[in-house]
Amino acid sequence: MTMRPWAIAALVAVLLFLLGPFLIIVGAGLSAGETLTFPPEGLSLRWVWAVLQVDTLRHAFAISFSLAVLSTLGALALGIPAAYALERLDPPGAGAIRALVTAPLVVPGIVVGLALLRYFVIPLGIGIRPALLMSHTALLVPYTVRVVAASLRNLRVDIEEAAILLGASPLTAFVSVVMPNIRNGIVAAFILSFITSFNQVPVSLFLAGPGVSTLPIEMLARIDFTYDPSIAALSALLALLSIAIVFVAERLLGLSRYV
Amino acid sequence: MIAKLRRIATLVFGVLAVAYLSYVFFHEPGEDAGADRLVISVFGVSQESFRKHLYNPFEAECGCKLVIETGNSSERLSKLAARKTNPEVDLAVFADFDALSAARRGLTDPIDVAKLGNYDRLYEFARDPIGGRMAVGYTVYAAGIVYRTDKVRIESWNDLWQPVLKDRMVLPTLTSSGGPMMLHMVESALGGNDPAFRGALAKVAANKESVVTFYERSAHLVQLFQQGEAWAAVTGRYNLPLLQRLDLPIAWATPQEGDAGGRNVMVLIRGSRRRALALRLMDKWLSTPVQTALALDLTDSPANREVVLPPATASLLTYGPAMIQRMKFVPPAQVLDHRAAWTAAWNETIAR
Amino acid sequence: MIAAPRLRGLLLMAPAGAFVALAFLLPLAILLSGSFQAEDGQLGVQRYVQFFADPLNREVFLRTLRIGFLVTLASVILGYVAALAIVDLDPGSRGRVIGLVTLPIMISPVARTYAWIVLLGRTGLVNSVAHEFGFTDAPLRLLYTEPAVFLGLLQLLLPLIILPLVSALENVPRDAVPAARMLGAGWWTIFVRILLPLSREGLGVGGVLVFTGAITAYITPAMLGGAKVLMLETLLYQRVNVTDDIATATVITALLVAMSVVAKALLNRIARGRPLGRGRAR
Amino acid sequence: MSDAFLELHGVTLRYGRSIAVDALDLSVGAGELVALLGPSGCGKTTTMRAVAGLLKPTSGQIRIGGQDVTRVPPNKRDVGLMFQSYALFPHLSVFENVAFGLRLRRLGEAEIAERAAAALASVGLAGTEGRLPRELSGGQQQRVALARALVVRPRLLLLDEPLSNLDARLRLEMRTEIARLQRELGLPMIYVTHDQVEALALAHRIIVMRGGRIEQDGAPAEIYERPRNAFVARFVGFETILPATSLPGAPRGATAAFGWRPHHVQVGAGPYEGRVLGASYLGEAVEYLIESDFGPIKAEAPADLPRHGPGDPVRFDLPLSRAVALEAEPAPGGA
Repeated sequence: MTMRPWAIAALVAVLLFLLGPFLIIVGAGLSAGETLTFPPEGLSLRWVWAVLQVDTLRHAFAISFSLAVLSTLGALALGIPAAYALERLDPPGAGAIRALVTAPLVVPGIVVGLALLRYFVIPLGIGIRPALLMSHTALLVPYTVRVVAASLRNLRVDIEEAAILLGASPLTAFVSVVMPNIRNGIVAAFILSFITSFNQVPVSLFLAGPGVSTLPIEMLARIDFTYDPSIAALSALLALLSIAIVFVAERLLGLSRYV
Repeated sequence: MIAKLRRIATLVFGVLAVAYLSYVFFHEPGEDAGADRLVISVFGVSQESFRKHLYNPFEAECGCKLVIETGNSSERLSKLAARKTNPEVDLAVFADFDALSAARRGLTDPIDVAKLGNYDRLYEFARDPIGGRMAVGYTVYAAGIVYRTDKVRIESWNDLWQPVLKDRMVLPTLTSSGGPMMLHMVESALGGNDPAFRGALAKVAANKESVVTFYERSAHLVQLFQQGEAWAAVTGRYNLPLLQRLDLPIAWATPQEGDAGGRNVMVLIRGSRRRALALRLMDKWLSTPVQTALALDLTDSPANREVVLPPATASLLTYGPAMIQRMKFVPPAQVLDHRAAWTAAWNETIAR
Repeated sequence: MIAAPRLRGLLLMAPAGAFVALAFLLPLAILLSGSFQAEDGQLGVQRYVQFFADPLNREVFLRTLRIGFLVTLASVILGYVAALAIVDLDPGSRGRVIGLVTLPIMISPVARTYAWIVLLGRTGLVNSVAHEFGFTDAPLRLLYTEPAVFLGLLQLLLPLIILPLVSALENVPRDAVPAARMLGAGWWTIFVRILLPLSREGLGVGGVLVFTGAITAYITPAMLGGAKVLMLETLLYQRVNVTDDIATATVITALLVAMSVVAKALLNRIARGRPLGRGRAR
Repeated sequence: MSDAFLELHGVTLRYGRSIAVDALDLSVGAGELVALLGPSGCGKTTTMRAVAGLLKPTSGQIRIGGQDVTRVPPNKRDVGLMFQSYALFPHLSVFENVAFGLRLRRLGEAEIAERAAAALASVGLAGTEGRLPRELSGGQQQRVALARALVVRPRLLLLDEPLSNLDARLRLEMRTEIARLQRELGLPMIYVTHDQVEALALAHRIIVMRGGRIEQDGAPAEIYERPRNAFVARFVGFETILPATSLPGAPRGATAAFGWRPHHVQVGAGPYEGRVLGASYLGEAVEYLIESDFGPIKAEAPADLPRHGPGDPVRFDLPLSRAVALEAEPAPGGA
């Protein structure tokens, strides 16, 4: 294997490039100094503590978190049946609908936000909160459809037929045979959607309003007028939260397989 | 059996969790207490100071709940314009020319100054800054030059163009409130008084390679100084306290041509249903104790003449008749009338 | 009679389809159609002509294309390097490395981009190191430049091509490479003649994600490019929210969507390329 | 025909323009094991899935036990199906797989346990209840699938190429097992296969299909010994088939062609001459491919006779006494 040593070196370099900034954010967030620097001027948790005390950020976190969960659930409720129909039932116009539900992936978020604000939210007089929820849901539907459809594709069709021939209605067959076997796909869709919504900026940028702001938007705003390490500390916290979610999900899935 | 119970428990837990999260998401703060809500849209800077000296005391007084949206002036204007038919906001603050733009677009209502007990305590510039009683000023700032005393000397607006500042100079972008003020001073330093700022625009264009960036938000600037990107910058004086905390030799220039003046104003949004409450907050904001407290925090320079500040604080703010006399306000109408032309020239010669 | 399940399928798809159409496609269509309507209400491409008449707009458009292309190119190269090394690992560490590659996707882009501000500033790590080792005499201005945006986007989007490439390369038949080695092929030949064609689909998928990601990113150009290095997205935001210029915004929207669609079509063609994709017509 | 348990009348299935099953009439008697035999694409699996209700016929009628079930959904037909891939539920234990159908019938827990255990015992899998399907061997999975299909006591059992994923030894074992269960339960079965040996060994009756139509319907011996036409003949091992017109002295009339099995062709002597194209040693016999004026001839000769190598001229005979007379083939239906 003549290629091995340099391949490993290159891989390490790529990983460093991908993860280095994350380490730097953690380092800068743990700084004891007044200003944002790396390497940090001594280590302390003071900025982590300080950022947790900020009301607006706490409130934005609550909004972002609940928004992410609710829109993810909405997208799953819409996306799972659609994915099932697309993969299994060959509905008329499937191609068009496939393109339709995956369209939000191609369109820039800024544009989505603008279009929704101008021609959906305002004409229909939709409040800020429902507008955010609906736009995030529409944005997440493609993710759920894609991921769930992919896991359906990897699941044999005949086990459903077997269940039906044993007397199950199509719905019972779906719930008792299909769902348990695409659970990993559904959890993956959930995590992906949750994180997408939670980190979403451009769409929310247009739709957020008084009293309702999401965490990343508050962070962006705060970056504009603070230069202390508090945002770095918050970023590090969020990164750890994301990692924890993925890790726990992985663990639960791994464990539940044997329960 | 156990499996079934576990399934039911999971289901119940799930439903409760979703219900709770829906509550969190859809719940308007203060709603359940039946309290009145007043929605205000303000600048994001120093919200902690406002919370302490203005919002908390006001909420205690009126028994109402303040909902605060933050953002910069032009973004606020676009959002309010977009939501014109169904405004969420009751009271907003703007740079003076954005307030005029809002007024021209019919987004605001005139202010009944008779209801403002503190109105007579205001400086002249704050009383009717855009005409038609459509706005009241609440703070003022000089727009001038800050610089690293160890690197350069600045005694005139023309000193911005010295070679040593190549790649070290930061200017506000045209679309920020500082943009027009900078052009105004550059124009007058060049000896011109063209309202279309042709001379100033040409001057900036000729030196655009020296500019690190045209910043949009003022705090951005602090970063630029901190990271050594900037040695001199055109900015509002409200950034001075932040900059001086940097442990760098940073000073406020006193150019011979004087400084530009900027003011932020409060407006009432047309269609607001909480007019009386909005006027009450406005009056509170203009009161001597609140203005003094905000000034002592170095948050905003006072628009109220009766505010008395210790010299150490005063030296960091835009304070006192002498300083205010030095400042040249760009008439808001001039900004609105010429902005399209400025922008065209700016895009053509500078932004590229 | 055969239609019954298909009808059921239509019913199951209807809510998602209707929701996305109403809460997404329709507003977007209205916005886009606005770009073909001049101020006097006449239909035509007048707005586009006006848009491209402005030199700033032209420059931003070209810059967006340029950055999109460069980021895609760089991530294809780095992506192959990383993916080839990853599939070469034993299964255990492969899983762990893939986890590490996935990790950045999970982290807020705001947080990740913020890190670059810390890194690239004149007193930041990059400059200190460069100075320490004597590469530079004086600190370089890195922030608010095109290279800064390029780096930020590359870091943001690279995982999106590594992952599909890894799964494509994992599907390359185990014996293909040794077989080619036996026939005397060198590494470059193996890559060009065997690995590249066999991983074309992953390349197409990843390429689309990276390119569209790069041209439609907002946070990174906003934070690392600023007002001096505008890209179409930041220009659009500025036009809408700062100068309230919807006309230009609609044109930018149309351009962005068109670029995404064209990129997708092009890269899909590359992905389907020759014999490989044929069998997968469904 | 009157005691037929399952009847198909003029059943047609169309996909767009292509016809998978073309106006098929078919019946299965109570307690009968019928094999549907044919190459892939002949419509046998489609027919079976239509019987199960997984596909709806474009036209025609399906009756089970005298009742028209054409419009009855598959979950109400009470028809068991054993899939080629077994289709076990991967997330359920062996026990739960077998109990699945019983639970849907809302039986008591005790009865479910008892019947599932009995079903598993009857296929020799007692003791594997707690395992997951993927922890079983292919043959064991096969038996679970069989137990799962049988435990709900269907009126009819369909088997879709049930042995094709097993190795030769297991195949034989399972074949015996299926035959035994069928005998014991008296359950009507349709057995879909492309393997004539399986069909011959198991079925009471074989239906050979091609292009969505029935080519021949008869007892195994009848199919094997008296194939009706060239298609069926090839399927059951008549590898040399020559048109009647090409043979000097052959009787005319209804006979369109004659067919010989390889060992029916005499090699080494006879009226005709050809050239050996290939010879394969099979142990007891040698198989020859001979080029002749009639076309290619497949022949088999005992290995102890003198051998011929490729290129050798060779004499051979096609004895009419051993040939099977074949009708003209219908034009291939459908496509």
